[in-house]
Amino acid sequence: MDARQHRLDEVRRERSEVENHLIDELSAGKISRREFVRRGTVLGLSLPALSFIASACGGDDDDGAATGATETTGGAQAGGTLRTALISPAGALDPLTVGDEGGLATLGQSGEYLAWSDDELMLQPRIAESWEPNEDGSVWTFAIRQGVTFHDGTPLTAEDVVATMEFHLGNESNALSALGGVLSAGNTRLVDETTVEFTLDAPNGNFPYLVSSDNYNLIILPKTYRGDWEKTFIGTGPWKLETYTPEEGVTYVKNPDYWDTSRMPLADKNEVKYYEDEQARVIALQGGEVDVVSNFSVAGGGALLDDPSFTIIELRASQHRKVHMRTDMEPFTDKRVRQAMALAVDRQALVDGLFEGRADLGNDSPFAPVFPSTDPSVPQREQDLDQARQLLEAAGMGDGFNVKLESWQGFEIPDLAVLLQNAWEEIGVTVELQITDDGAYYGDFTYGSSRWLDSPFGITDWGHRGVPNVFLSSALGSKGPWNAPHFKNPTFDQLLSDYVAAFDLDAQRAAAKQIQELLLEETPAIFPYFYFHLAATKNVEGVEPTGMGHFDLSQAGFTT
Amino acid sequence: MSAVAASVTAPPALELDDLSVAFRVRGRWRRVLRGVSLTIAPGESYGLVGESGCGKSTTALAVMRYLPRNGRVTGGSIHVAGADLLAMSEREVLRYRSRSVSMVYQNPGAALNPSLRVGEQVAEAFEVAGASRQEALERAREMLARVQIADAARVMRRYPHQLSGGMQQRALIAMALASDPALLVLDEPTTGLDATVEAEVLDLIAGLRAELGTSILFISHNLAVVRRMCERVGVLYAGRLVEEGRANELFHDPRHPYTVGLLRCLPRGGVSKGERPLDTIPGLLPELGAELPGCVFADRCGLVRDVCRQEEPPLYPVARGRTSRCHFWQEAHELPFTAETRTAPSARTGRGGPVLAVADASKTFRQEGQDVHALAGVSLAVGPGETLGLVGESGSGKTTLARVLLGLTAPDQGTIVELDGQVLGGTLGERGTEEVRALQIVFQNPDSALNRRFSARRILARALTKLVGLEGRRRSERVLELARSVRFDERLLGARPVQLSGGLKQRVAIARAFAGDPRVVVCDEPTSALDVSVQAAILNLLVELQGKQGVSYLFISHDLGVVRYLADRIAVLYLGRVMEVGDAATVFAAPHHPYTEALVSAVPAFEGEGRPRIRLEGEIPSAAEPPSGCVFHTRCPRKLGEICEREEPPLAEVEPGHLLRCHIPLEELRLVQATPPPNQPRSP
Amino acid sequence: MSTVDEIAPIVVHDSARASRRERLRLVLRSRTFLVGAVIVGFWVFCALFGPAVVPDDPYADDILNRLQPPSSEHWFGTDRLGRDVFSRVIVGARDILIVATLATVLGTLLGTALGLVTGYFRGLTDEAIMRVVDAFLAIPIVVIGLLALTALGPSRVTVVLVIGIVFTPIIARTVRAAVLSERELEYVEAARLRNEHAPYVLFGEILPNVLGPVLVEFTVRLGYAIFAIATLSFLGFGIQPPAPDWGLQIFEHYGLLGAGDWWPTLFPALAIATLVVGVNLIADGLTQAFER
Amino acid sequence: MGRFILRRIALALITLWLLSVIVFVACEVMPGDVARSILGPTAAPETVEALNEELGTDRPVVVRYADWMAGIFQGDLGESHAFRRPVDEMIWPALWNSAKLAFLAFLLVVPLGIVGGVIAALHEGRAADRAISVGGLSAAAIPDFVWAVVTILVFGIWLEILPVTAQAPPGASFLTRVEYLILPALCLVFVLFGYLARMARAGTTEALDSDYTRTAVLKGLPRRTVIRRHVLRNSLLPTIAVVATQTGYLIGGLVAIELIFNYPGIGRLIVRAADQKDFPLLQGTVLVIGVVYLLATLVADLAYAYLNPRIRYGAAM
Repeated sequence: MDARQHRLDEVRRERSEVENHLIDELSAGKISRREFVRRGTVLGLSLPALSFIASACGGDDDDGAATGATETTGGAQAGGTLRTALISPAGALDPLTVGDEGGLATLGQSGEYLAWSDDELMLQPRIAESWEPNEDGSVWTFAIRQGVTFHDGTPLTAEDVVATMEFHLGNESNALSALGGVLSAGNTRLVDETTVEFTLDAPNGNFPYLVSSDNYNLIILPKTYRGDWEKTFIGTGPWKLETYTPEEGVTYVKNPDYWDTSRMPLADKNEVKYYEDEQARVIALQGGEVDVVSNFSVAGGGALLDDPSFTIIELRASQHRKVHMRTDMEPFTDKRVRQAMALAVDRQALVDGLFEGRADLGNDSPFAPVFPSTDPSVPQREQDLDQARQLLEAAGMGDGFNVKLESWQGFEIPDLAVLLQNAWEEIGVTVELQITDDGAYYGDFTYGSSRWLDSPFGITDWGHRGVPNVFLSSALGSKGPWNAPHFKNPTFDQLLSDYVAAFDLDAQRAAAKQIQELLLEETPAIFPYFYFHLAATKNVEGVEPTGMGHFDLSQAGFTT
Repeated sequence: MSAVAASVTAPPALELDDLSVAFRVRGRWRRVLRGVSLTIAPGESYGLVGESGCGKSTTALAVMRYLPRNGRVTGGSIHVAGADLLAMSEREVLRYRSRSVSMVYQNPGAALNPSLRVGEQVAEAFEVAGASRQEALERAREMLARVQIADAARVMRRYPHQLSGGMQQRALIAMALASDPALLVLDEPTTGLDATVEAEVLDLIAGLRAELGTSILFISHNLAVVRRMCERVGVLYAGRLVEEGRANELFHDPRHPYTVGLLRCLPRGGVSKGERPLDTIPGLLPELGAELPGCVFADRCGLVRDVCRQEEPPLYPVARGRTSRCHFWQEAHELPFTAETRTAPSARTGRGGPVLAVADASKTFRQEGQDVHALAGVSLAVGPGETLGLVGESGSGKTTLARVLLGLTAPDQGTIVELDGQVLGGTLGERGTEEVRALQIVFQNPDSALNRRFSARRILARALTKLVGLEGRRRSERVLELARSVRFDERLLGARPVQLSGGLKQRVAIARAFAGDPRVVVCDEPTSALDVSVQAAILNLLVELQGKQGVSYLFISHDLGVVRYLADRIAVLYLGRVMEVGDAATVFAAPHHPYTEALVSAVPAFEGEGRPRIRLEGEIPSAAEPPSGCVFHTRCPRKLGEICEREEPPLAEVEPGHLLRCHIPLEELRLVQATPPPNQPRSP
Repeated sequence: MSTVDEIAPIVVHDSARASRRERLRLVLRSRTFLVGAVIVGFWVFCALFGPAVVPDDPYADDILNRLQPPSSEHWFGTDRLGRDVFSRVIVGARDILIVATLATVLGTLLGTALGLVTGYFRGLTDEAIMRVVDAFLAIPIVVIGLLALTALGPSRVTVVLVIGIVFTPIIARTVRAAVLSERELEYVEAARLRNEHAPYVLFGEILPNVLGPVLVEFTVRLGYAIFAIATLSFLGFGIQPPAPDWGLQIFEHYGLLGAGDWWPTLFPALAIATLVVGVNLIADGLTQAFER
Repeated sequence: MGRFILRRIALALITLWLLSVIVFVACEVMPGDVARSILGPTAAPETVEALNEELGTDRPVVVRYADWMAGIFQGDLGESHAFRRPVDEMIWPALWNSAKLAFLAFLLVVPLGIVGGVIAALHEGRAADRAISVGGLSAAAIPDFVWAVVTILVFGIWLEILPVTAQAPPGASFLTRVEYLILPALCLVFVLFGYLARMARAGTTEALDSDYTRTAVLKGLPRRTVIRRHVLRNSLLPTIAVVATQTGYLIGGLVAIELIFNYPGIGRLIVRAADQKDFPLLQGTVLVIGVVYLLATLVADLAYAYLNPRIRYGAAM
């Protein structure tokens, strides 16, 4: 123990203030070993170091090695062709514009990010070997890995990283949905051959997530890249393009020159098949057309869940539905009405009914239980019809009212809408549903030309994020571009910037608690649940999906 | 091969014994043939006559053992050349059809397979009879030549639609003769063909029969045709054979009231409307399968007595080889006339200017990129109260002329139609109500001429509203008057056309035409869809109406007997041109145009067996490419020579009121037409 | 002439009702028609009285008792939100019958008018309109429906309009063919010969005579309309949840077939199938009656 | 005959032109901002405007139509907005796929339907007729997507004897490819069988009742010969035209089937184009579907004319 303590001290000596604070939290038992590792990766501590510290500190091991069902690759054998059913990309495969699961999962096969946000929301270094913030987290320095080559044989350098970032920042990339207000064009600096420095617009404690696979557009491209990604699928990843047939699928072969020999693909080939429809993907796995189905829903994949011959990979995630109520429009200007609406919802029934329990309860804020910064001590909102009716009474709406709920035909949204409709009927609120297609609902994604952002009452699907920043700033901040509830609350904005700037988990949690409580009180939106990410395989092990929708097949192989 | 010699030993070609056939209609079996017995000797030609619905075709189909699915023989037997047809197995029936019996039908166009070449179809008949393919083709060609198809080899390569109706019927006859049948059944073989073509087909059949000695069962509604073609005749009424005998005797001295009535209905022997009205047979054929305890004809018989309604008359032997199924066959010829002698007019009321005149009427249709000259410079006039008959083969332009006059078809530039001297617009849209109501028409087919959705009352009322502007009570009264004037029972005014018989329908159509007090009524074959007894009644009605109202008729008919009866003057059309105009008697009697001569001679007649037949070569030429010179020269049996090909003769007034379009002078025509034409024919 | 000749001894049934009765008798004697009428009659009954007679509220969810197989309590089982499938299927008849009927009526009215005009006038108008009709026919109905619903947004009115308009040229063709043969009949010329205006000739004279084909075409199209509406709602266009629409129910549940939950898919599918078969049997019966 | 062909082709061209106008106008009605849908939600309004200008979506309709047509004549259908690839490059493979499926379906259903219809006609009113007519009618009444679901369930999942998608793995042998297409083709057989059988039955019944069949029977020909030479020859001709009208449904109308079987045919492509508001792709696809339909009916008409002597050899001599 002494020797350990000694070595721990040595480690501490080399660490920054921030990092040492994290080590203190761990040793004090304030955070779990898992949370420690997770935070540590953000701050750039290497995994060996982290595991050493963790064992040295003897942090509690409650959910210790619970690194998911996919970790062991013992049964997986080398060779063969893996076939994966993936939802068809919504448009051209272009790192700039991809914004859907089919597209991003395809990007992630041949492309690589600075870091990989894994199934535990931990960052694994990839193109970046390590990273480090300055004191206040306003400048981050990334060390770029050497010895990585692109599929065409060109070696990757720090210049490629800078070029990639500037390419996105200068070209209205979809990546800006996360980087907007965080990193501006021209602020990515080449320090030397192996070092890149990012100077942020404001301090940000979670910046590495924003340039990791969570920001799925940011696969590192050669500096010579000028477009036409579809022709080459250029990248540095473990899989190289063999053939691509638009609308049908992609065939990859293993990249023999892959830099990470420990992650050298097991299978020889990797076939991705595109399916328009979830049912088609599920049926494809049932019928033996494919071996892996990425991201499916409980509602659509019942057949897989109930059949023991399929292996289900279940990831807790932050993906959720948000039922927004426009705080600036009748009938929802009165927060008591909004609270009443939220109180009418039986969340446990939704989780059990819609997800067969494969979801976390939502507590009307974007702080999903999966985020370490979420404060679990904030009391869960439960269904309370009496209180809901009283609140309506108090708000002068005792006789109920009529309102139209808008959304689109996707996932379990129509089901949710129907269940909510029936629930609100209980408190006298008559809801008419208008379920359109996604194009009609999202419109132009801008205020004034999008039902999503303009309707008084709507359900929106939110995908997984490694950190809740976007859920908070873009979607609830008073200047946010996607603030569907039109929620304008100065206190919230202040708490939000506190939260974003906070480095240490304590501070983040403190801010989170306040935000959670504020949102419960104001209820600009109902967050009924955060549902798990599901994938299924048959006779295949070692598939590693992420909540974002990526799936890493490098260590996947057939079991028989 | 002598038919007479064969008959001594051979069994009859056909022997029907007490044959009864019933059809299942709406769930009930209804008797169609009621114990028909008849015998056709080998080589004999036997005619079966009667109005539509009396069971003629059913007899033919029973003989072919080809009753429709809902029909069956309920009693009696059929023997063909001694073989019991009803006892045959399916296999034997095939052999029977291919070897012993053949049939030729009405409507040859439909009876040929449209997608097989004619030669193959004819050859097939030889093949079934046992010839090899090659042999069959060869014999088919021979047979086609035998039915007087000039270029048999070429015709064999043709498809049916490329042949004219006459050629199609010849091909079918060739096919029927392939098996050298013991019995040839001919079911209305010439109905629907032009008179000239009909005459040729009949000639052909007669010739072949003489040559081959085939026995024939000849079925026709046309008494004159049967008279001409058959040795013996049976008269069928309501599924009963009511009279039978040798043709000339039976037609000369009928011994059944029905036969008597039928013969009296026919306008014949050059009789015209001025002399006497035609006789008719009142009433209608009994409903299909009706229970008839007594005489089947009792309900319509002028001689009916109580016994007729109670007791079915047996076949009384009238004379040697003659029978009649009438209790009072001795009195048959005393059947009272239904029509009284006409007191009335017929004489043309007043001379004066023509009511309707047309000058230089032309009509060109555009068809498949070709100009078809349906009418070429026709000038005619109809006087007040006059009937102008319009005759000519199909394709001669009769109907087009009528439509141009009525304004239904817009004529070419230069055509002038005048009503009472006033020039009329070319189309209906350019004519005033007065002018429209002055010219009306009675169509050939009352089924399609009356809107089947409307009651007779509504049809007449609408005409009165639109043409006369009548409404309400006055209109109702006028409807009743109209109905009475056409002898249409007013109790039937509520009925729709489908509930009325053909004659009644035509009465409604006539009443409609007269609703607006027209000056001229076009009658376009108004009786050709009707049975003879009904035809007579309608013709009588037309005459009566004309007498009362002084209306003029433009009467179109292919039946020269009818035209002769009704028309005061006659115009003969050929290829859209008037060939001859004159008083009816003048036109019908020589000297006349060679074309008229041919038409007149083509009509089978009851009397005067000896009249020579004038044959016309080929078919009427296409109006798209009319022959040069006189358009008739290609078929003219009296063609002069080169001048006929070069120069179109004018329509010249050769004697007062008689116009002819021919290079041959009248006197010469008078001379030659007293003798048979020179180029006459390959004798069959 | 003393005798009123050839007055029918047959009792000329003294009114026009007789022929109608005759046709009706023919139709009713057709077993095809009767079976079809019973099936369609059943669904019409459901459409009219369904909400009053069903055992459960077709909208009430019971999420914790979802996907119960058929039992005495839920004859057709429950769907994925725990709703009673039997009640939903019964009540679902109303929407599809109303929408399909309205769409077909619209198409029939427009198509008949168009067919009458084109068939009667022939010539350039006819040629031009028939070319447009041809062009429309070149695009499958589902594709047109899909385009229109994407463009105009899903609503029942849109569905009625789209299907009605797509049917218009098809029905126009049939009517036109009937009119083409009808206008050759002389009663049309008889009408012209009393100075009737074209509209009267078309609608007063010809229309009553083509009503038979129109009626047959209407029934046939009704079958197709049901088919098309079900397809569109299956594709997620046209009808809003929680409507108990049959196509929507199939869409919502067919993915569960693999898990053995067949009842929420099978029963609406059977409902569609029986209704369309029923309508087609009626059409067959009518065709036979009118062709006779 | 020559005139007939010329006239028929001229009519088809006019129809085609009208089709292009309809398609173009229909797509113009679709809402949505082209550039916005390409650039995504975060693009600045100026950028969107600039792209609209670049794409020419802000020009007058007539000008754009003329441009589009000019392009088509040069074989250029434009570029897909969503996929940023030439539209024709996307359409041809999809069309080829659809054609394969349609061909297989035809191969199965045409003989079956005709044989079924003829058998029904020969046994008119009897059990075989009832079974074929009512069975075919019922099968056709069940929407194709229901058939898809049922066949997948039965053959793909319960019996596990046929693949459940229609898309064979790359490099699969011909037989394997066919195997993959069997289930969707089977669905089409169910849907089309009744229709074809009905047509064949009607044609055969009519031919059986015709005068020329009576002529043939009364010639003494055996029933088999009568049917083969006289009945079928005439009854099956109209069925050709009927078959052609179904190509429209098979090429482009199989939206639901192609989705369920995940088959990259033209029906699926059209849904994608509509979803993405991809005008050039949408216009191109619909136009191509229309052209295919018109071509099919044209070919059928010409074949019909060729096989029908009435048209092949003009009018009577």
